[in-house]
Amino acid sequence: MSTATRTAPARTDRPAPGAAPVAVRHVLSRIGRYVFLCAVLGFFALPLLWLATAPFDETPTITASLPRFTLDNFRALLDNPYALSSLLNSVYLAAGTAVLVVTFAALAAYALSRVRVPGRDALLYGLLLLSSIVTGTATMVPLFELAFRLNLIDSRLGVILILSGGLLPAAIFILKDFMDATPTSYEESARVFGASPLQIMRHIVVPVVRPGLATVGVWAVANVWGNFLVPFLLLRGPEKAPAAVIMYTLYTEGGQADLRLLSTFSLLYSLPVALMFVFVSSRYGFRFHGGIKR
Amino acid sequence: MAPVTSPPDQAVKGRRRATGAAPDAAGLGRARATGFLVPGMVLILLFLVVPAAWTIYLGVTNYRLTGLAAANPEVVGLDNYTRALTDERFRSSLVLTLQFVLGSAVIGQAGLGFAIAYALRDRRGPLRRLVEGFVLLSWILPSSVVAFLWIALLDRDGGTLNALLGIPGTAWLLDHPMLSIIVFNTWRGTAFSMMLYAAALENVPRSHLETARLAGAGTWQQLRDVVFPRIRGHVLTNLLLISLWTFNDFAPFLITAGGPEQRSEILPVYVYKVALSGGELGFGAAISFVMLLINLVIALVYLRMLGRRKETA
Amino acid sequence: MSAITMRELTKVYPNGVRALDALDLEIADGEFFALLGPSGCGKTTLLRTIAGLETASGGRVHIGERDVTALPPGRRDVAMVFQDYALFPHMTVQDNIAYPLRIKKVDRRARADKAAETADELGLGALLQRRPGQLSGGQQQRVALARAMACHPQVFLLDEPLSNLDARLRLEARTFLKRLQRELGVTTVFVTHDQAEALALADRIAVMEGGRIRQVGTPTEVFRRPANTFVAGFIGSTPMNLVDAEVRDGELVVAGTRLPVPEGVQVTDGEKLTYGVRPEYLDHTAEPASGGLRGRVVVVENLGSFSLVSLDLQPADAPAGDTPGTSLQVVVPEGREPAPGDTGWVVPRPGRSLLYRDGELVTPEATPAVPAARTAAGAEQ
Amino acid sequence: MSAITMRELTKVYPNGVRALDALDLEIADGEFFALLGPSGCGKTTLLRTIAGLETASGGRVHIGERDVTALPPGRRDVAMVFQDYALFPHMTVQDNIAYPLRIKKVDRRARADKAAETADELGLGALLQRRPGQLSGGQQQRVALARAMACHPQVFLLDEPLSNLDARLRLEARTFLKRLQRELGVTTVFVTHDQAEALALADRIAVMEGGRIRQVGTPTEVFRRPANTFVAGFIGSTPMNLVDAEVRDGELVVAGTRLPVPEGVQVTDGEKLTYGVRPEYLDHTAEPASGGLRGRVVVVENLGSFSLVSLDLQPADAPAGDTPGTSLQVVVPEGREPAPGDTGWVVPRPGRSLLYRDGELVTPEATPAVPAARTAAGAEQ
Amino acid sequence: ATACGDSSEPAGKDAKNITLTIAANSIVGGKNSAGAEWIEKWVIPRFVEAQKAKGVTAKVTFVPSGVDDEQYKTKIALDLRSKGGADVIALDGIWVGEFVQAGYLKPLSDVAGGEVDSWEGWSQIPETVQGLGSFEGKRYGIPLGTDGRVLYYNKKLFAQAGLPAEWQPTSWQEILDAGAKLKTLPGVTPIQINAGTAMGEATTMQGALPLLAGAGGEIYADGKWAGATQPVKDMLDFYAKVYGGGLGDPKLQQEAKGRDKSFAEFAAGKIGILAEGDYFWRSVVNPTSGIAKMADRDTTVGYALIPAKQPGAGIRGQDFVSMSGGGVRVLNPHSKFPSQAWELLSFMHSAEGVKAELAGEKRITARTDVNKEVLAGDPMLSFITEKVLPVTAYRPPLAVYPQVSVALQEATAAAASGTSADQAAAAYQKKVEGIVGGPGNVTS
Ligand SMILES: Nc1ncnc2c1ncn2[C@@H]1O[C@H](COP(=O)(O)OP(=O)(O)OP(=O)(O)O)[C@@H](O)[C@H]1O
Ligand SMILES: Nc1ncnc2c1ncn2[C@@H]1O[C@H](COP(=O)(O)OP(=O)(O)OP(=O)(O)O)[C@@H](O)[C@H]1O
Ligand SMILES: [Mg+2]
Ligand SMILES: [Mg+2]
Repeated sequence: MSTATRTAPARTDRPAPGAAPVAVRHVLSRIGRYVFLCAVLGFFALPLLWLATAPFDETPTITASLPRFTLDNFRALLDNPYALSSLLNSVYLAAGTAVLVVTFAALAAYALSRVRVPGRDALLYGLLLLSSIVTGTATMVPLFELAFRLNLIDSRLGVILILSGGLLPAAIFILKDFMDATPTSYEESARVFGASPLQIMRHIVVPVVRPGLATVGVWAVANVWGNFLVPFLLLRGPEKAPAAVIMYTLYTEGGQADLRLLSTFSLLYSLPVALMFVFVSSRYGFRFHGGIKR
Repeated sequence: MAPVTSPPDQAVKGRRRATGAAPDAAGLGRARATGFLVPGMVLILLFLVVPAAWTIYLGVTNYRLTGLAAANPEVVGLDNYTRALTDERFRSSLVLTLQFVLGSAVIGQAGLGFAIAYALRDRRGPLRRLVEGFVLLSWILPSSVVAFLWIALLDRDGGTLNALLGIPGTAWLLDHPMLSIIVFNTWRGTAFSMMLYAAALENVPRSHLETARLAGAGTWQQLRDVVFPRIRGHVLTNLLLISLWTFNDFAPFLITAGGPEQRSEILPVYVYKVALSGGELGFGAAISFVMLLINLVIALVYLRMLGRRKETA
Repeated sequence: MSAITMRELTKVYPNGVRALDALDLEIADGEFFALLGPSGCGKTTLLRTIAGLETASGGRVHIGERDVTALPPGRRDVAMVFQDYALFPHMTVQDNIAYPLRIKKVDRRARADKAAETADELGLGALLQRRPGQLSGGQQQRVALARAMACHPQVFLLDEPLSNLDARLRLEARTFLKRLQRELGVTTVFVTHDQAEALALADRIAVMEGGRIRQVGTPTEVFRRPANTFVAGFIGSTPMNLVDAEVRDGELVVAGTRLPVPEGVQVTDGEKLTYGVRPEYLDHTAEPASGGLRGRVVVVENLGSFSLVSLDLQPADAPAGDTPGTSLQVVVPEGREPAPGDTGWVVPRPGRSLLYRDGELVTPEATPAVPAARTAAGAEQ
Repeated sequence: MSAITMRELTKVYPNGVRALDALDLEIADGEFFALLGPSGCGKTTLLRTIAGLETASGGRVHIGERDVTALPPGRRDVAMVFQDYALFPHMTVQDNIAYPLRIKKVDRRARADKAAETADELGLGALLQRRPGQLSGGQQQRVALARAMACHPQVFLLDEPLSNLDARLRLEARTFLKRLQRELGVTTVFVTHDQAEALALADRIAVMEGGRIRQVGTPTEVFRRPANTFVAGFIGSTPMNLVDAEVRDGELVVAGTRLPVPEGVQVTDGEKLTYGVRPEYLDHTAEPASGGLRGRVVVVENLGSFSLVSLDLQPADAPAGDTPGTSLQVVVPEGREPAPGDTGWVVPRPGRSLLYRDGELVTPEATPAVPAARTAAGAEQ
Repeated sequence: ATACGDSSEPAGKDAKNITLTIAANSIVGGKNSAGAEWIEKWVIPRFVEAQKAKGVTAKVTFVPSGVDDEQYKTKIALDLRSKGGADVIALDGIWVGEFVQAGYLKPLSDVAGGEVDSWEGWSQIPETVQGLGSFEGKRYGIPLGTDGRVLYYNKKLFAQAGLPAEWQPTSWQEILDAGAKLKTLPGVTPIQINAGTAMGEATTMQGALPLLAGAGGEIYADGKWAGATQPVKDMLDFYAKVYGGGLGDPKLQQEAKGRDKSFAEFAAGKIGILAEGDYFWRSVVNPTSGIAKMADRDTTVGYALIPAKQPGAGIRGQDFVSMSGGGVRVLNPHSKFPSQAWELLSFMHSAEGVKAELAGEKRITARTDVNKEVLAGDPMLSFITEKVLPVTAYRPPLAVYPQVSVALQEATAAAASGTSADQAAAAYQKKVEGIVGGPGNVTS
């Protein structure tokens, strides 16, 4: 082995060559980062401004402005016989769907992650593609007829099942990444102690991937919460209608928005999901894994 | 314990047995695994595959919701498809949709999401929580509410944006309808990309970035040489999902209703108009199926570009 | 507590890797048994096959009287400590320790008591309510042990239990582990790729290579009489010097120097053998010594109270500079270290040299006891 | 190649951890310098501050003549090898090695040539087209070194470069590294928490604790005369025995036994000191010996050609069983090991005992050279 | 509902236990709240009571909705298609034809028997209005009421522009002339005539079709759809003149909420002339309950008939034209209790019922007797009934109409944004041919 001939880099003996500009650049990049983050904050907060002011304004207009403060709008909304109950209906549908989606997706994702199924990625992606058709308008007749044949018209269960079917592929897709990222030594360790697969699932896997379950749960809830078409087509009376459907009724005969009710209802309609998100993210963490492996 | 400069699976002497390597750690066995799969798959089969197949069938009929064709739908073969492909409106709608996907998903959501995740990568504390909170809020709020917020923001006369910028009368939704819904959808969906990339960036070992820095690499070079190759899989997942979702996103309808003059009529809106307003369910179903095929093509393009580069690591 | 017997044990992974190759091994009841070998030799696979985490492709495993080959891991009555400890991150130390009991449906109170008791034994009493993430590496290792102990298994299986600890902690944990196993007396199989760990801890050691066992024996046997050049190169904190030798006129010629053939070895003239001697059993002098090998000092590494000197051998009859590339390592006591570049002579201590024919040991065992008193490490010439 | 000088270097992390505490250190040009210390003592932080990956909270760093405190890492002309090697998995070995040159905008041909040349020097010539995932740990380490060498930095910084290798490879890599540094002569700072590594490799060692330097010296100095009990406990493959001692009638009383006070130490009667002696500098006999400490053998660990014996001391004048809990470790040559449970006597070798007052060494340096020839490890009584 | 009747009970005329369901796109607290209240608080209790008097236990439920018409239509269509849904269903009159074609509806007398034809109400409903619920000469439903379109104008602005306070243009040119004068006022949009697709059906009803009628054209006549006919070109030309000549605000036509905004602007005195239905008077600028209240509505807002292009150039040779629409209530052909459902339906449309439905509000109902009584004091609505309804026209109730309507809207959008009338008409013709199945079904 020989010592390589080496061209010694020109050595400068200035005390700190380029130190000042570098420091400046460093500061500039820091400032740049803050400016960027503030711009992002502004961009994401600005549209929400209206939601924060209009409900408290006596005469809400389309412009977000300092409100002439009043709570009358809330009182007016309370007079609407369906407003509050529709929120409860939404909770019912969202919770039902989320539980179903999270449970079934967790089981399926776990099985897919741990047992080699040939062509599972293709299968998952195929289902994902199909799920995108099913959320489209063109499927409403098949969905309706299906529900009719299964006697699921005017049944919340029907809505929950149909929504779950649509959400499951993506949920499995997301959860599988979480499962893949979980070290198997936890499970093996439990297995040596004699735990059955279901026990392992319950005691180890579920708690370990809880942030993933929480994420998928929130995602499912948000999806159901905003879904109009399926509950509208399948449910009959407004007693069962979720907030997404009732939101559409807050228009006048000619289709004009009643801004007072609409803004107030929008706020009430948004609050549960926002609160749920805050709760879930502080309690279970809210994050993603991901990346298609191999 | 020593602060790990790289995630465990990176270490040469693997500390954690990573994924997939040892399948079936819990001793599921095929039978039980099948049992785990069944409930989900039954639901999917019944409420996803069946209606989807049905829809595909409708695509070859002239079925309508009302009128004579509702009473006696006829199989018309590929007529709907030839009609769609020769339809000027379909084609322009397709072009708009591709613009929409490219602009709001690939550039907007993925780009902004990555930028936010990158800017927040080593930051903890209130600023991060605040930014993430707002970004996520835009993601989970119901679309009907969100649409309203954006109409309020962009309105020509009373819009908050014009009021802030001091340019009343700028008709964003009319003069720049595509831009508006692209920005809107970026706002709406960035959260997903941000979270995915935040997770991805945690997988980029600090030592790799620092090696590049020591070699004198700037931010851009670090991104190109270290970060991107490392998060390729995440980029793929992200692009696949958000492109698919954006391609099928109906929310812009609530803001521009496809207008003015169909200048923001992306395919889901087109399908809505064809199927619901026009009642032509057969034709609408055919377009839906064409959309699925286009999604498939997009997915394959992504997979080709980003996936399948094996690293025997 | 039980013996473990493996017969013709074979494991072929689905990708075709033959990780265990018709392996026979018996581990006695109560023994502290080490599996040693380079990375990828199948140590973990063997351990996992005993535990039942891998199903054997062939052969049988017995624990005590029971043939457990077909039993699932939960019913083999073994406990395993993983290299990463696999402590459940969402459970407290107490719940972690009590987990096996929970699976065995022991009621909550009894579980807590047992966990507290086990934790106390291992000095974890104060940590019961912490989570694994809040523990140091050494503490985590002890929790993993406590969890394994809690259900009184017949067999402990430890997969590199020390390798995640830093150098200093590892020494402490080693002593602790040895003490603990003494007290419990449970049959323990532990995997390591660190020969010093294996020597220090084990009652017996199996050295593996490529899915096969190359030698089984007590630490002393394995250290003093490695059965083949593979084991010879692997065991010892500095590996054994293994040098080509040729038999000429009934004497060994090693790097141009004539050495006597060890007692009891039958050699034929012209035969090529491998001559092995541990650096600890070589003495280094600065003056020419009879029966010594001449070399130039290349590297001197300080090992504390002595140094490891590497020499490139220069045959006495060859001109300097024409080194055929043979080098030797010698342990030199402190204060005696040569400087790099010096020339020195290396003299093997009598009765300590081993001869290998085709890689297998041919030197027969000498008189049972240690050859002579006062023949300690690198102290005498 | 340049010296590195640190003055009052302080690093406080945003979370308030003071990882470096007004640290002064000079590393000479061309020196192979080790930073040693327990986990969390600030070794990595110091290295990273030299590299510029962390900005100092106070103090200055000079490399050669240049004050680099405010320079970004890319302009300090240093190269760093990380513990995980940080090889880019998507690049071939060649591209990895050439990466710093690519950033420096060297053209493609020149880069390839340089990479091939460097790879050849490190024996990686055949691996140029492989990816890191297809290399063994040792090869990966060498690729990382090659990458660091490729752009001829003034300083090499190595953060635990060996700790990811398995025990056997580590030894080889150690020797390789030492040889390489000798040849290149580049100032090298390397971090380890393994004292054996530091002793074997370094020209000088700094032992750190809690962000401060506790001792700087050559391996021999640090090993033989640890400046304080912290270093004493840290250095040595078996840590030094540190026992409470009291001065009575001008003599030391250690666990009930009287020992002479080392030469040149001023003591006052009744004073409490710490008596330190390395296990290597103690001799063990089965028969009572004058000036010996009596104890019961608890654990015997095989260390290859000798064993480490731990004894619980039983003062001669105290009834057996009334052990105050003091224990000693002794290195015993092979063939002389006692069995656990035996009673034995431990005799310190003259001139090797150290006294610490309030944790600081008080024993003055003895006659410069080694006290006497033939005083090697645990061989004599 | 039909699907959930107690099957052990005898179905049919003599049933003692009946369940009936009413569906309408109205909901308490939301869309058309008053209508929903009427059904819940008036119709159902009274009907149940009346049945009780006859010894029948009736359970009547109301299934409200409050969504876009298209969504409501879809839902009802799906219900009827699966032979489910409510017994009495409110529909837009224009849907009747397509529902009949799809086999979702049957003539009332087929469903409920001979009693239908002998209902007293028919005599109170003018033939033209009955047409709303009829298809191919058969009665499928009872109309709820109707409306008419006029030109509203702001008298204050007219005064400022030097135009007469009582204004009745007799040709399109007069409208344009008035617009030209209004244009001199700063910040005032002279004319708002809905155009483009953003306003949807409002463009067709308030703009394209009245103008078409004024030019003497009908969108569907003798089994053929109007293509690029001269009247269509004239209509588009008028749009081009208004929006190309700076008399209208083309941007407003494109905004998703453009119609709401036009209301607000009119109420704020920023629009001179606005074509709208009577709904605008009743519900938009209503000083008490409107969504864009105008306290001085009665003095400031004037209304005039929509003139034909030139006097006598309108359809049927009229001088003035208008368009009308209106809702109907139909019977579900799969009702379990068809005759009771008819009883309920006719009860809802009795004079008493219709009056109760109005609940003090003034609106044009289908029944002449009620109109006479209610509208007596309202000059505007009387104007509609007396002057507008006689000259009005209705849209063709066919399944493809919505698509043709969209094509019309697109044509107006093109004309409003500068495409020449001929070009816009040609493009429209092509589209219509595609929609209705070839040139054979289109006149040009
Ligand atoms: N799940 C698996 N699938 C396929 N091959 C495997 C699997 N696990 C291990 N192997 C292969 O089997 C051989 C033995 O692996 P094993 O893990 O038992 O080695 P080891 O001795 O424990 O090594 P180390 O010291 O690196 O842990 C290796 O060649 C390895 O690549
Ligand atoms: N980025 C950081 N932010 C906050 N504290 C840190 C950070 N990095 C290190 N520390 C803290 O600074 C101290 C010194 O850490 P450092 O990594 O330098 O230790 P080390 O000697 O290298 O330890 P090890 O042997 O475990 O690598 C530790 O207490 C550590 O927790
Ligand atoms: Mg292993
Ligand atoms: Mg460190």
